[in-house]
Amino acid sequence: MNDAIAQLIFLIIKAALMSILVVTLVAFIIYFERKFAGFFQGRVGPTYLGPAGAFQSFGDIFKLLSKEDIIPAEADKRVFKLAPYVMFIPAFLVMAVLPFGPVGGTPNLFGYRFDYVIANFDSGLVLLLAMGGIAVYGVVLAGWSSNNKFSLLGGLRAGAQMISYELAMGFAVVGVMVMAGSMNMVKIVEGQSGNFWDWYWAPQLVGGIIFFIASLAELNRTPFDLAEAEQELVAGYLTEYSGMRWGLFMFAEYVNLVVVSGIVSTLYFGGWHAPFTVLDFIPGPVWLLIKIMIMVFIYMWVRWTIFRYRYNQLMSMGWKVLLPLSIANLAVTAIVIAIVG
Amino acid sequence: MSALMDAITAAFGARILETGDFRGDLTISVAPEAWLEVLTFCRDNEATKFDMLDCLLGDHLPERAAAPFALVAQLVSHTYGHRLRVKTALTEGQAVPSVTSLWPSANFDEREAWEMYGIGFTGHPNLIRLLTTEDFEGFPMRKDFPLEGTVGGRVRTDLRGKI
Amino acid sequence: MGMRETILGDGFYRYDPEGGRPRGAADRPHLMVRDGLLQPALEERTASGICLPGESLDDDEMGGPVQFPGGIAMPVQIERVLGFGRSFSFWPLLFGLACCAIEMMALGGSRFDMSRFGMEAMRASPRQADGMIVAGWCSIKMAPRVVRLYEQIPDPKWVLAMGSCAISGNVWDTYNIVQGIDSLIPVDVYVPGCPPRPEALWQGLEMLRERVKQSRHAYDGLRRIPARDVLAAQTAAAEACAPAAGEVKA
Amino acid sequence: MVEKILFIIFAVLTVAGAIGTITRKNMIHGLLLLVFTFLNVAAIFFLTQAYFVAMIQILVYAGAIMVLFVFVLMFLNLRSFQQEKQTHRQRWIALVLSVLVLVEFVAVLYGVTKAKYGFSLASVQGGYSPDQIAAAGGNNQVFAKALFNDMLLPFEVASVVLLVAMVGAIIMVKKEKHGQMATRQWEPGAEPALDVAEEEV
Repeated sequence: MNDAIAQLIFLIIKAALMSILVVTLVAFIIYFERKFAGFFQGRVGPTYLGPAGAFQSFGDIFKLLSKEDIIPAEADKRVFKLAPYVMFIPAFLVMAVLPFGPVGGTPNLFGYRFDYVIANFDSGLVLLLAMGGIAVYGVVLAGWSSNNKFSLLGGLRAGAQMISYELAMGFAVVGVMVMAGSMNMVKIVEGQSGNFWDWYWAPQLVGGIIFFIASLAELNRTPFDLAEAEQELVAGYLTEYSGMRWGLFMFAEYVNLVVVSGIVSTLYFGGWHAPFTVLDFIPGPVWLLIKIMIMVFIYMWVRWTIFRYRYNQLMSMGWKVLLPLSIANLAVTAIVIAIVG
Repeated sequence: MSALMDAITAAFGARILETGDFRGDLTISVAPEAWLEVLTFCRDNEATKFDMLDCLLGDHLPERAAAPFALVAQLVSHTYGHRLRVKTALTEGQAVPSVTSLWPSANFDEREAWEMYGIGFTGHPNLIRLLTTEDFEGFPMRKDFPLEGTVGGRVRTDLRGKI
Repeated sequence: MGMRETILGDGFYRYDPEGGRPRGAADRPHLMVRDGLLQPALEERTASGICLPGESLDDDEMGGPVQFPGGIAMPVQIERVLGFGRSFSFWPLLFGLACCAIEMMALGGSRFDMSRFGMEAMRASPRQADGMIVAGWCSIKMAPRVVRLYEQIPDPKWVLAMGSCAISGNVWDTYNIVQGIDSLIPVDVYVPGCPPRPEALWQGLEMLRERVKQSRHAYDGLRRIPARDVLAAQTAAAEACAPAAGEVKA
Repeated sequence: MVEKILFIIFAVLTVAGAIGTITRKNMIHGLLLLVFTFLNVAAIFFLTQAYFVAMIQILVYAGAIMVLFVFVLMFLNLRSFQQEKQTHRQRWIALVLSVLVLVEFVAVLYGVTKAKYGFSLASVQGGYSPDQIAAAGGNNQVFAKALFNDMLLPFEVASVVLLVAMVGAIIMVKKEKHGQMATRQWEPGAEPALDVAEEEV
């Protein structure tokens, strides 16, 4: 068997494993979200379906699968059906560039080289931003095609919010690019080798915080979930979606949560590196998974702690605070790198 | 009496039919013809300066055969912090001028008074039913309205496209 | 009261949900939660001829097995699994009409916590809800909205009438209140009380979960909304005799 | 071999998407097909290992610009557009012009290829081989050097033109807004005319 065929087989295995892992993870993350919501509000959360309510998501999936599928008569049916998938697929695509272990080097598996990344190419980091740009379509088209005023307003809100915060997010990411000298995710992780104080969170603290806030807006999560503000917009762009189509949106939201947590861990928290070099005997994927779960927890913590912003506050924060701050962060980073080398 | 009452009685004299002071709650009664004039004075005069209409409500007193309906306006002044109740007595079918031009908040109050008691308001911009259905018949807060039974209106389920 | 009867005849009457069978909450004690008391033991109920929802009721009363579009019945095992899943994920519509809604909120809060059975996800959009808790009195002006919201919920759906007002209009037999929400939409479970305590609502939701598990609906064998039937009867009557009979005057 | 098959697939999809874009009566459908076309173009860039260009194609064209188009279209009444006649007298001029543009493309490509490689059209990609790119430090480095060293002047000119357009747009918006500055048309006590009230809302 030559190396090309072996790599192809590895690729298929990696892609399949990654998808299964993310889907399973998401099912439990939804359960965690409900459980954490309970804890933060002094309740207990789901307890009865499965041990400590752990299979709560599967009950929801059964229910959503058996619900009636309503497509409004006045809706644009094709676009209405397309929108959930437009939301769903980009979320998965970003997983392809996420390195979850060492890449390159000597053969390490059955005499072949097993890279712990699905697609290792330059400008992998731009893929994150590009897929964020595509995901806007899912939201905007869902809002438009429902032919409902609340949906339309919700879609517009979400779309405008995602586009605005993508700018700040992009500039924040460029700081990491400048530090690593590359847009390749693998090289970014390799640039952070060492103990946890060598990771990029320390030099890119401002950029990291901007990225975190912007990613909250990208994910349409509280405190930036104005798109589905129940008081004003019923359920925003999801108003007319029922059953599993709505479930797909929900699912895509949580896949995005996992992916963005993975990106934050990779860009600012050393990816698959252990916090101390002495702990390197524990494999990289374990560390990445731990970091992803910690980031997911922080996202949930923010969601159930901070209340919703008003729309003008959201926009002025994005354009007047985060964007100038991210540009300043980029300028300072570039100057320091140019001087220090 | 307070300076407030002095100012009003000085301006209107005998046209104030009755004044009352129950533990500091000042009340004046006027004729329906003087209704708009008195309220305009209350809003604009330097000594009264009632910049807010707290509420405006109707009442039905069937034992008062000559004028069974009453209209009551509660005024508040944010400048002086004082309050005043202005009353008028009306007969069946008698209309008074609307005070929406003085306080826009009177709009809903007058609609409700019309809907519940049948008190008319001339010059009201939008005198339609507020709380009951559009095709409701009768004035439900009148004392002769039946207490029991679904009378006056019915459930409309043929409102597809309207709600 | 003669007047009242004419009015009831004029399009606002109690509908007959099960074709001559017992109607209303009082005649369906097996669907009723006793306020603040525990339910009578199962033996008592079977002895008194009352059965649990889902137990030995006549087949013609219920809708029978769920059918696929081609007329093929869904295997009962699949239905069981689906029902089990559904019963742990009953999402009510975020919809309160009056003071009972406060008790409903208390049930969602930390003391009673309906999220233990996965019910905390109250959806604001009827498209994503599984049922309604009609919490409080429903005015005649609100009634069309309630019917519309009910219609917008995708099948399968369940309705719980909470509080005396939603069940019968309570003491307000007046010009403005719908005398029982079951004259508009089919109701699965009645929870009396003014307002019911959260425990009572909780027991009502437990009974509802039982019905969800067994895929029984109040609209089984009905499949049409009573309010719409009333409307159809009205239009038919109006067409039959052109001059409108019995105008209601106050 | 695989690359050629994939190229043919993506090229066919690109052309199909482009044809769909100009034939759809529903403008949102046309716009979505245009996005689809852009994604396929990005896929073709990907096949030629121009990863950065592919990403920028998605990010800028499919992501940013088209979303603005969708935003604008969502505010329009599409029904009235669908009833409009979609083709008119200019179509013949358009046809002639597109044939001319096609001829120009072919001529330029043919000239460039001929000047550089003789008559063989097969090696148009030219310039760098994958080995050379790897030696130069990767795709992005080569791209950045070309952009900021060899092509610096055109790049900066393009930036200035975009900046001018942006400033112009801002000035135009500001002027319009100044012209119709809303003034209060009724006194707080007075009853507002119905049209004024609606305007303020």
